[in-house]
Amino acid sequence: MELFLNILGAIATVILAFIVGMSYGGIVRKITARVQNRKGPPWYQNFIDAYKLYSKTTAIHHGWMHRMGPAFLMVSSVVTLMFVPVLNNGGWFENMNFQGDLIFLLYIMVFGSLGMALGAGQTGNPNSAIGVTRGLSQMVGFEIPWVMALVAMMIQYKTTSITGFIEVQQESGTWLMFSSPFAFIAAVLAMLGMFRYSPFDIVGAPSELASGPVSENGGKYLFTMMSSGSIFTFAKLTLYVDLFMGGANNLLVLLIKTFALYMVPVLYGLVSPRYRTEQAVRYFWGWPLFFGLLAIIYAVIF
Amino acid sequence: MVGSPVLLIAVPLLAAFVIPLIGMIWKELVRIVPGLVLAYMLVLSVTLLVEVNQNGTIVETIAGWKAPWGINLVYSNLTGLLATIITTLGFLVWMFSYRFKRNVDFEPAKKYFIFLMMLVAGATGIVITGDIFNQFVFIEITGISAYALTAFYTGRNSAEAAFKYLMMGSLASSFLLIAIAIIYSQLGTLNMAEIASKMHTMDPVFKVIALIFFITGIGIEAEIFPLNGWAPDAYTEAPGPIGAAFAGVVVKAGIYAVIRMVFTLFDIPAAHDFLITIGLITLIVAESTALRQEKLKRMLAYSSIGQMGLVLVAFGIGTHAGVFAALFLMLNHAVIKPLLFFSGSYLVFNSKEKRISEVNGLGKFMPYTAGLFALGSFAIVGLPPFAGFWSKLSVLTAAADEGLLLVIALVLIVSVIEIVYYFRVVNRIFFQEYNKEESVVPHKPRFNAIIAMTVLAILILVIGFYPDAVTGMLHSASSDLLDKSGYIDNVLQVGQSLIR
Amino acid sequence: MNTIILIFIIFLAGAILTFLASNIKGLLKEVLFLASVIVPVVMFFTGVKAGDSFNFHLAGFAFQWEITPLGYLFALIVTGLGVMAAIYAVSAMQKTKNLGLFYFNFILSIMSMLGILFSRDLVSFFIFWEIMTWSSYLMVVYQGKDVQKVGIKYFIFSAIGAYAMLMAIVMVYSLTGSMMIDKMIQSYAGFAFNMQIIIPILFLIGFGVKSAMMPLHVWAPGAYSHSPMAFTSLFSGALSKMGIYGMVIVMAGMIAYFPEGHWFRIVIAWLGGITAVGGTLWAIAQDDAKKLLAYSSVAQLGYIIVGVGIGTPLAMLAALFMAVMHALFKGTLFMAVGAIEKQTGTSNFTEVTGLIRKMPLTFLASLMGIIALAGIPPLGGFVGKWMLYESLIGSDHYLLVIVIFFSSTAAFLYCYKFLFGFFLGQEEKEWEHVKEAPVLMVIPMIILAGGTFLLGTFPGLVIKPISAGLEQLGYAATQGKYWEMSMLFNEWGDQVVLEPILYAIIAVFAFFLVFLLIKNHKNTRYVSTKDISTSGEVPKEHENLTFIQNFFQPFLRAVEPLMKRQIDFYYNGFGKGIEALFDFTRRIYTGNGQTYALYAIIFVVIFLLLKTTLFGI
Amino acid sequence: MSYDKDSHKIFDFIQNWARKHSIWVLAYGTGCGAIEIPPTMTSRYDAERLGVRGAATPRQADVLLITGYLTTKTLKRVIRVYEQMQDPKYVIGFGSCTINGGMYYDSYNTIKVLDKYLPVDVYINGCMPRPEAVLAGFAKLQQLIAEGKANGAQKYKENLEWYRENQKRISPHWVMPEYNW
Amino acid sequence: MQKLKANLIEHINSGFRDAVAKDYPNENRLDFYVNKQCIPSILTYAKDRLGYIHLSHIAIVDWLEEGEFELIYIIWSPEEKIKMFVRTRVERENPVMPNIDMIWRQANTYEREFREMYGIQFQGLEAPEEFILEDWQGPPPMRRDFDTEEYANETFFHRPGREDAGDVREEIIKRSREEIPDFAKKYSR
Repeated sequence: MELFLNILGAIATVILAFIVGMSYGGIVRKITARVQNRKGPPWYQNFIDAYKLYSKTTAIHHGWMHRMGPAFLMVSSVVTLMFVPVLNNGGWFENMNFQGDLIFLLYIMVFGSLGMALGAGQTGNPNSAIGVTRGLSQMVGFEIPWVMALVAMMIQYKTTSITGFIEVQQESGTWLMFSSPFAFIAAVLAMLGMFRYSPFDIVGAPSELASGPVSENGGKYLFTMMSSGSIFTFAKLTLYVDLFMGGANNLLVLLIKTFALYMVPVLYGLVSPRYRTEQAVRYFWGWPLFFGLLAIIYAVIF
Repeated sequence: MVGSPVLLIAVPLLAAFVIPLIGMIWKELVRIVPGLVLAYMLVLSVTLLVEVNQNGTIVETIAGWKAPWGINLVYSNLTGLLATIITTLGFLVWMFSYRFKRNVDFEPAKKYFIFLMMLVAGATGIVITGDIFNQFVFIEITGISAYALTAFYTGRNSAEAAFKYLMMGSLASSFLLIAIAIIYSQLGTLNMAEIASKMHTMDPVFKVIALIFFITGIGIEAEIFPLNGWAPDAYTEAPGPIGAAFAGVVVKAGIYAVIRMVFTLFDIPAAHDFLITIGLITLIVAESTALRQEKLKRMLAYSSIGQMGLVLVAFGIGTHAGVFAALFLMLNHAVIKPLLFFSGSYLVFNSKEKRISEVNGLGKFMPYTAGLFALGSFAIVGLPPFAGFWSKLSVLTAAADEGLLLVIALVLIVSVIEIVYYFRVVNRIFFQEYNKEESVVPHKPRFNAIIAMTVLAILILVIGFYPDAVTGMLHSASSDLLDKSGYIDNVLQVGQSLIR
Repeated sequence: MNTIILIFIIFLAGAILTFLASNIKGLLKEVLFLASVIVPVVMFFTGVKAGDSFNFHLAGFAFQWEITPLGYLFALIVTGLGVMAAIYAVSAMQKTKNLGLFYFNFILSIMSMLGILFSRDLVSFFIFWEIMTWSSYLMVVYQGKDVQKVGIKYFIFSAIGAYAMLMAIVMVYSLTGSMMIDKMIQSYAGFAFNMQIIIPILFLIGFGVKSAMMPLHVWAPGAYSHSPMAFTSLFSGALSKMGIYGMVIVMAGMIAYFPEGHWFRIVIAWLGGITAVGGTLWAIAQDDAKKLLAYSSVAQLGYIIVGVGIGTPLAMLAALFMAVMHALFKGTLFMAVGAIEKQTGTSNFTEVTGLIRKMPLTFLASLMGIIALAGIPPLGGFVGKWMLYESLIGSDHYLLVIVIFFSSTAAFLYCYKFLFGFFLGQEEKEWEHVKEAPVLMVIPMIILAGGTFLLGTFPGLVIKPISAGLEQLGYAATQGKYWEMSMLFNEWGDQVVLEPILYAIIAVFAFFLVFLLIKNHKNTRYVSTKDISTSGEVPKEHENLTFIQNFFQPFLRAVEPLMKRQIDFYYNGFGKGIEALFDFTRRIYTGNGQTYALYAIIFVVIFLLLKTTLFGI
Repeated sequence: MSYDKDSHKIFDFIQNWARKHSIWVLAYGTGCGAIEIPPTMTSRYDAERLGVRGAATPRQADVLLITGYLTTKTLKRVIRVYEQMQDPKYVIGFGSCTINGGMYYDSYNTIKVLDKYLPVDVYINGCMPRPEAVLAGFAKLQQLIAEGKANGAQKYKENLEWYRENQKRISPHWVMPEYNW
Repeated sequence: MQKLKANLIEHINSGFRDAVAKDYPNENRLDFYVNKQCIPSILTYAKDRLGYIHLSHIAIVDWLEEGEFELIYIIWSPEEKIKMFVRTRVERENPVMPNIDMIWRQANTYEREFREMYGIQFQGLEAPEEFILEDWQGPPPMRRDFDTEEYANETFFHRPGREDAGDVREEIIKRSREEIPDFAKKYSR
């Protein structure tokens, strides 16, 4: 019975993440349009797109790995979501919060990319392969400051689990973004790369690579990828909120916090042109790395 | 008792003179008789060694003259061991060189075996004699036969090499003679035991001068740097089996002479350090030179010199363990190096230049010989589980006991160099493409040669897998060497008893 | 008769018999070969347990062979991988020349590895070490193409390492008067300070060479890629672990004297870290699968060295677990490369592409191997990585953990390159005829890959013997503190529960796979890889659209400063310098008789002049 | 797919509504008309508010926008692209060149009537049509989709033989790849 | 410059007697009329000896009335700053020309285009068959006697209604009631 309830809770979490992620996507499109002095699509445009993609036929495939790619991606998103505490007190959304820690999370987040990359590889489209190489290279770039921030916090608070960090914040009463500011800066700078908005949208650059890894995927494949992306966005934002902004006690607070955080890469992206791959990689090894080092030094000293 | 040690010298010398005569009866006898003689010597030396092991040192006086005045032969654990090595090798060399190259013809074969007999006789004499002047005579006998054998191929190069050897040899003789004269003038005796017992009375200055002349003189035979200039040429130009004989017989005798001087005759402690130093220099120079050689036999020659350097180092350590290690090294070297020379001489059989680059890909055509060469290489660089490993290990442990870390380090570094040049050759033999234009025409070894090589290979494996087969012998030999007073007593007692 | 000695005798006799039987036609040699590998292994599993020993004397040294828990663990790697590789080899090496030599060396290397693990005295340790070295050397040069340099390089480095070790051994001997490892460890505290430093360093050089630690790794890429793949799986999987074993013995054995955070440990750990980064970066730059895997092995061994160097219980668990995992997945991958090379004739990414539909099983095995290599859950590589990170963070190695993380993230790049280069991408006409590898080659791969899968969820199966081995070395018991059958804990009690993770992953994966397939499974059909959006252009049959040249060029451009110089360059320069020096010494021997005579005279004169200084008289 | 079945009326309605409001355009910029696309998409005319959005590859696209004349050479590519698109898919002919050849009526290497080769759902007249006209065209297409009348793909599938014949007439040596829907 | 030109004419004429020079006194241009067989040798000579290392262009003129094509090779010397026009003629029926793409690699492109568009064969030109026109069935389209409209009518579909299409301006007049300006009338259809 308990297992059944857990599964139900997990499904609810996934649906919540899907809805929130999709809406955020739509709102971002709206905001982008407003920034560009356009009217823009309605906020629910992403749902329409998703439904349309779902209703399209997928008459072809390039082999089994191609078909499994989106499923891999979905595994990564959903499992990540399962391990991120959505609300502080757990409640319905306490999925597998206590069964894995940050390092596990770092690795399961890669799972999807790899599966996706394999799927993209089997299509045989050179653009996909180029996109994948860019994505992997960029990942090597932004993971470094991101891990540095995490390591700094781990050694500062002597825990590696996310719930542990939430407890730390609840006990001390301050958000970690104030008590370990450099780690927060490094993590946010890494986030720019993680969300792949401009200037780091080198993976799926539409006019350069014909949308890169997804170029051979339409219909249901693309639908799965899109929803997985939404879920993943939500999961990552929630993770950031849990780590740095004290988590959230109810859904409204969570939405406000995640949205505020989400605006950082979006707005930064709106005013930036695209980097080349090596520039993107080197960007992360510049200031973000410096802040990461500062964070570690800060953590060691205090 | 099968015979006396005298026979070890007398029989081959006699045979050397008889060979031309019996050649008139049946030409093949020229090749068979030396074999019989050597076989007899082998049996005799082994029997004597067994007996010595049981009953103690045999001291034989010649013509009934008492010890200090007459010539005597000492067949102890040490000398017996060396004599056995020498006779064994002599026998194997004979077996290998039966109808080898020029030996097919009667005339060359006659000369070849005469000088081989003399070489073995001389070397045995050096080892078992107890008289310093007698030793000088045997050194001369060995030398002369060696010059002749070097020039055996009658080419321009052989003649040149032989002449160099001759020149150095005569230099050695004169130095030796000077040393002997000094000692005789100071102590009035030529018997080694007598000299040893009286050495402390000698004027230190003369003592040192005599030692220096001795070491220089014998050092030329024992291939000490920088007196070994003749060696590479002689090894290269002499026939392959003779190279083996040089490495296994002549040099061993020379080394024996050196250590007998240092350990028994002279009581100069600094001489041990001197041996270590000179041995290390020899080792390093020879091995590093070997790395840059282009000819196979020359490389083997330098390697041989290097090994002798290592032997001197081990002797220089001076402890029981050191002497044991040195003797072990000598034994292994006497087993392995002939194998390398034997197989090597078949690898470059048809080549004029005998370059290393000419052996490319021969492993395909003569797998057995090449395999044995590889085995020899593995063994001599000291890879377990082959013979060379144990001796190298015992050298290192002996040095470590004395805390000679620098020596260990240098020896090991040099071992790396050794590996480099041996493995270059092995690689070429097995893993390089055979190139018709550059490589040698392969030549299958004769049956007798295969047997000779196989015997050596089996020895290597036996020592490698079960070193205890020889260590007992070596231990008793090394205690024999270190037992100076025992030596003096043994020899002089015989004299005393005769006086009575 | 003692089972231990019997195992060795069977190995030795089997090797010789197989060698002799190699020229006989028929399956005799294969049967003999398999028998002489499998029979002793079976005997090992049935007749031997930890604690058995065998003692004898030889050449004045006492020999002691004993099966310790740690040795038993490594012996599991060796025997398991050895049997798999042997089965694979029978099929893979068919129709090659000189098979006897291959089988001979194969058996000998397994034997010598077991010997190393059983030895409790330094002499037999060294003997087996050297046998292992030369038998693997013969394997490296076995294929005979362009091996001169590679083989010599391998052997020179091995010799340097071995002789460094030998020097340490004789130093230990001179200090303790005994060759026993236990004695050495016990009396280590009593050594003089300089000995305390020198001996471990010398040992470390010896073990570092075998485990391809920077800067002693330069032999590895060539040697791994030139030996037959059937052996390389063993070479990289098991043989290089001997270095790790040695390090564990020396480092962990002297645990009491090297406390955590001792500078010596830190140096080793950093060397491991540098090895990991360098190996990874160079692996990314390779175009040949064997070279790629070789550099990857270097990198992976770097992680293990880091773990051993840190030396906390969790780090040791991580290192040893990774050692097991590395044997499994690297064995799989090298076997896969061997299978591909056998089927297509090349192992170069730029030539072979699109094999996924031709060799699906090989792909499956490689996929699992790669996922394990990359350390992605739910496969076993993750467990090792997780423990390593946690131990590094828990023991305050902040920068090192960043370095390791960088290396293992960058590892995704070459992981993807491996899979993409061989299996994905365009399916070319040139490789249309390619078929799946023979059954005997596929089965070992699948079994090994399955091992990674099993251990990913139930790591306790392997951690249990590891833990036993560590307890023997003086560590406290770790079960319940750091691990359970399917759970892991770090220093602060945070946990990863592996079983539900696996189920969650499987459930989500299955759900979405079904979702993707169910609606119009029948309407969906396969189209070839020529049917892609290429701006409407239809690629011709012979046209190759695969993107594989300069695969990671932008990334390599970004890390260019790190890769400017290869260490090879310095070694080559050093070697050239040495040779020039030796050429100079060679000139001492002028070949001129007068010179030699002059030398003799000078020799005499010098000694006569210096006799007082030299002889003190 | 179920959009052409008579049952599921409400389902159809929702589906068509979604399709109508989410039009992903693959602009095949062959001719001069390509220059009219950027203003249509960007701030001035902002087609995205109607759900019209660019797609990068044929696999993702709903609408193939052919912006101008087609030479015999580009026609092949266009056909290929069209066949790679996934159902449901629509074609918009853009500019007079696609209708009757326009100013290239006598050119030896441009086709004159697009709908002989591909099933065109909507033509947008003009040389060039201004963005307003383009938007009107999209609006028309949306109307057709909502009514379920934009069934060019269906027509193409049913009359494949005829289309193939026409296509072969101008490029007889072209080995046409199989059409996989 | 005149001196240079004179020098050039002298050089060319010494090697190629039948080359007729034509000078344009105030321009940096010099024309030579030569036989088509001379083309490779004269170009090689100009390139190797005289420093005319740059092939600017190859032009072609279709002299339909005279039944000949005229090919003009324009080469340029960066040192002397003089353009040399080497002109030659070839008959329209079965035109065959010597190939010069071994002298200048870029000539290959011109020659392929001429082959496709004018039907001139170049001896020994190694290039794939198709250059610009894929699946071309008609005569070479750039020849002046090729009737493009007729070809288009034969090959392509035409939408009915084009034949009686009126002048669009009349429609404009009808709608906006404006007069057509005089200057525009002569462009009537």
